[in-house]
Amino acid sequence: MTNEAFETPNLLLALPEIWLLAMACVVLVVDLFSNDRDHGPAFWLTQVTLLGGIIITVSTQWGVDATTFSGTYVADSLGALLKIGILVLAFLGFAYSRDYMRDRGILKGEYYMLGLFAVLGMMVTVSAGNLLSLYLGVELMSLSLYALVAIDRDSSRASEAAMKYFVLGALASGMLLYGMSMLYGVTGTLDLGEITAAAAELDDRRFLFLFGLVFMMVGVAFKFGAVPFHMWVPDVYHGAPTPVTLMIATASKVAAVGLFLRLIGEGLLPLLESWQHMVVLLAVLSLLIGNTVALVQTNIKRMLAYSTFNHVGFILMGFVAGTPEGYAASVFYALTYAFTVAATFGVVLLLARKGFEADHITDLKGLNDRSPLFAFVVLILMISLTGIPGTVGFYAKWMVLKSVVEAGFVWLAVLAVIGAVVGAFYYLRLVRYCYFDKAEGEGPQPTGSGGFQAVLAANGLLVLVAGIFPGTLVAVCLAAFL
Amino acid sequence: MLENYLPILLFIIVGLGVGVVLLAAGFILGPRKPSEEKLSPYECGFEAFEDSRMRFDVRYYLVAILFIIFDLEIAFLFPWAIVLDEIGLFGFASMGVFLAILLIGFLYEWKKGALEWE
Amino acid sequence: MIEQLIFYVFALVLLFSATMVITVRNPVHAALFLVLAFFNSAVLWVMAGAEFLGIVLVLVYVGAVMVLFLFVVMMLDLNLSQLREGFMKHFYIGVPFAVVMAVQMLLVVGSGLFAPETLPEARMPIPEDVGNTALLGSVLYTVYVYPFELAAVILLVAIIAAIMLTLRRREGTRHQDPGKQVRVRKADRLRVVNIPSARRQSEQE
Amino acid sequence: MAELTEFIWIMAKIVAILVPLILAVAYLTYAERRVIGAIQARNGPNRVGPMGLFQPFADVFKLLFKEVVIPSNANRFLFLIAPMLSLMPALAAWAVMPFSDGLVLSDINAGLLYILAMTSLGVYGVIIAGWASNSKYAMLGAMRSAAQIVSYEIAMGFALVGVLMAAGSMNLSGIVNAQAGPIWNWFWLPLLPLFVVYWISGVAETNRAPFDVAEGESEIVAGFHVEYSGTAFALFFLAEYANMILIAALAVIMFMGGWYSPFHGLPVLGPMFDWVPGIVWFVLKMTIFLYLYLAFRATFPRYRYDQIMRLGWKVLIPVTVVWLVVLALMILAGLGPWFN
Repeated sequence: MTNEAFETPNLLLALPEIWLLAMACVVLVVDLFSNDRDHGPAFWLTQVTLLGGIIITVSTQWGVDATTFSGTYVADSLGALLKIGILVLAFLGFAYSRDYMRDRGILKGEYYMLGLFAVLGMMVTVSAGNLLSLYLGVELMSLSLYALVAIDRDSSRASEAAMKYFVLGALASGMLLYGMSMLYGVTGTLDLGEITAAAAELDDRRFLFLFGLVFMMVGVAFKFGAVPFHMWVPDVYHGAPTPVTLMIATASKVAAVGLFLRLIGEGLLPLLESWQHMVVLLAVLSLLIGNTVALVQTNIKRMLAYSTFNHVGFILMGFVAGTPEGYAASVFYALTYAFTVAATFGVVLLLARKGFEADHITDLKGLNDRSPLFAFVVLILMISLTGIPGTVGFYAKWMVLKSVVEAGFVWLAVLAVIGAVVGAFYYLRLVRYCYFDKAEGEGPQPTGSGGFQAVLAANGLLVLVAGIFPGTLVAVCLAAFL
Repeated sequence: MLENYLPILLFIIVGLGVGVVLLAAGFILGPRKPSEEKLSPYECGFEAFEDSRMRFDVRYYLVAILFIIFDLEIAFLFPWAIVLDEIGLFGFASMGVFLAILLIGFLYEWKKGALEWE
Repeated sequence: MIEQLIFYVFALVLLFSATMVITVRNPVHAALFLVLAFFNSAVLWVMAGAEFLGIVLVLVYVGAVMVLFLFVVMMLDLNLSQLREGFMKHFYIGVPFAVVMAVQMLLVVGSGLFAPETLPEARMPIPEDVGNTALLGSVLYTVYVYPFELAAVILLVAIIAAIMLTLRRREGTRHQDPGKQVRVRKADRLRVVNIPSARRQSEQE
Repeated sequence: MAELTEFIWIMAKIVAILVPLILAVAYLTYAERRVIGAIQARNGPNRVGPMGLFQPFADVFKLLFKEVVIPSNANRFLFLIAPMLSLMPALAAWAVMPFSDGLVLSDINAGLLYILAMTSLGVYGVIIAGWASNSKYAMLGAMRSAAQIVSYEIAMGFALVGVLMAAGSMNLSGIVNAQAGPIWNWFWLPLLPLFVVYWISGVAETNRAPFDVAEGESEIVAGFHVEYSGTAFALFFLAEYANMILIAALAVIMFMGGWYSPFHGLPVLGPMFDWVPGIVWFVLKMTIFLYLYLAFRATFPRYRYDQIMRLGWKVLIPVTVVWLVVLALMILAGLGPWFN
């Protein structure tokens, strides 16, 4: 009666996830038994875990194309690339957040444990080969993030944000699950590869397929924060502690890209013409709403939240073509965008101190006088987010636009370019504050340990370098799909 | 298989029926002489003050949440216990990992003092 | 025939109680209707042959999840009138959506695509002699071991999150530590002091 | 027509289970008072009928003719439904109980799971009764008792998993048959820690002494059913004792070889007792467990609430988990005479 098809899984193929899980448990236990008030052991172990994860992922999964755990796990270059992105972004997030969390009395061991579990969930999502593992990965990520948003439990704003995030997120998960159950009902399998094969030879069951597809698209759009499923984004970005916002704005976006690609981009590629229009609609709405509302924001976190829609619009545009080049453009865009935004949040965290958030845009006034280095970093970040030629943001936008035009959506490309021009206004406003305005009173000083400042500076400069030499990263992204 | 469940369904209905019958008998046979004193909630002879539906220690909720988690764990253990001799060492190891992960959770509860009542 | 009758009875009760969950005024009643709904769907699952899952639905949802629900709903003393106000406000927005969803459902279900003969064959027909608990077990811990372990991780995250968000240690509470009680030795508590007896002193004087 | 006869046949069987069960409840209350009386060197009820044997009936009639008081602020509907919800699972669980070889109403595969699900429903009666009464003592008692029941249910569930592992089946008859043989073949021996844990949590699940803080008449008068009177109270009473008998019966089935004689399969003694029907052994063993219930009540002081929770979470659960691992190793090693 034992299933004859079962082969003992090759655990080595899933080593990154196994490593992360094991180390997350180690962090948990170590933190439980350590008396360090700053949770130093947990912090260092976490960073070692993430760095180790990067090394393991590169060495065991890049260039591989295999499945294990009876097809529920896929080890391939795309997964490896996204995982590396997630791990790096999480590393940055933890590196920037220690002082901030300590000052607010929310530096708990749980921050590291839940953070690691969220990262694990993202990694599971991006290398899922089966609807079950895909869904569980998304849930693991979301659950950890809900709890992280509420980690400052004495703050009513954070609790409210967590509540909104949780309720809407649960709704989205329900949608996703409902759509998946449709697919399962039609095809009788949970394996994504088999679903793709079934989607290729549709007959009269097409109708049911589309029904499931709509629900899944809604669920994925929620996780992306694409308009019109974006209601949670501004409140969560604003209400959550900044380091958690960083995690949601960066790593979880990369994971959402993975979710889309595994489930729809690759899983339902034969249905391209059906979902293409949905994605176009999401992208257009995201571009419109993102740019117009971001213009009037005075809070940096809220501004970044609304401008996120703009970038989500670009990422979605890359999917529209349904070609490897388009997907590579999206992945490139998502990775570079997340990397840039991580540094932006890093600057906000750098300027924050006890009892002061530094998340108002006027807090940046006169930053050049106080710290030329970080004013320069802000300059790089903002022109890159704007997409001025010569920056990495420009290459990302260019790649996406190219794929959209090739797919025949010239009007969409034009709309996106207009959006980018509008975006220039609110991004470059920050640069103006840094360089040309005087601070009112003292103005917040950059505070933070040497390590923090060094990593942040490196992050900013790497954005610059990536803009000057984008070729390698572009090649890597393309290689992940070919 | 289904015909085995019919008696169960009937048994549940009969079980409810016994309750209804007894309760009805009590209403029919027993006297009904309500008075304000008799109907007021018991409070050691005091007049009732404040609503009895008070807020409880959050610990009760915590116990309920932890109960759900462990109940699920038991639900996962049931099929495993039945097929233990068929799934061999691999099945044994997979449950070992499952339990180990949750035991870490249990250790966490313990150390954090979630299991302590004062 | 009887089977169909039972199915329709329970399906109807299920629909009724599900409707009551969202329309009834008292949240405690709503929670109890939800219990009824779960119970009915458990019966339907068992009828569909999912014996193990049906009973686990009762065990986990009715026996555990809804207990927590009731705990919360009973103790929170929700203000009902406030809840009602919001309901009416969103009612008019909700209705069109509900209608659209219902039409969609009807289209899909009515298209005949869900007729049993058009759906794919079940991969594993359920043999009569072994229960489906055993069948589930034979794949859950081997073929689906990866999702299975992920489920454990999700439960672990739930434990951590629940404790982190709710547990507060109050100051000045007393705990009993039996380990400490057992470890106590006579020397820790009792000091034997030699006090010279008063009478002997007086005798000496 | 065939369906109708089958229906009547099933109903007859249900009555054949329920009537002895209710009688057993009646005489359990009588036995309780006599036994505790004897332990405390007094008589107990001895006036109604010979040796007071008709006392239970007198009690029933008294309760029948009492008024069912519904407190003024109570939620009438829930107040009345609570005792039924508490009685229903206590009775319905008996549907799968094998009294002797083949003597079972419904022989489902998932029998043990069904019983666990049914016992987990018992908590509803308690919570709803406590809340619907709108009385502080009832509420306090309900919260305490609910938290206690759910805590011990985990330990109990783990213990049941151990039995499953040993028997390799959830079918209750299958579990008994896996223990066929003399007394040392039964599962109490290899599963001794689980057996003890099961029994302790069984006592706690039924809110019996020494875990009766929920009722704790000297602290919160009677806990969740303080406001109940007449037959409504009788239903709670019935449910509590039916649950006690259920826990005892389960203990016999899972750990004490069910209907098998303790000498089954032995060369000389085995055939000597072959004429005794299985159900007699079953009831005999059950009586021993029921006596334990009564002896506990007469001899142990009541636990404090924090001690109860500590015992459930910090002692019983770790013990069961450790023993599950040991048990798995024993099974993999094929340790005889149980697992070869």
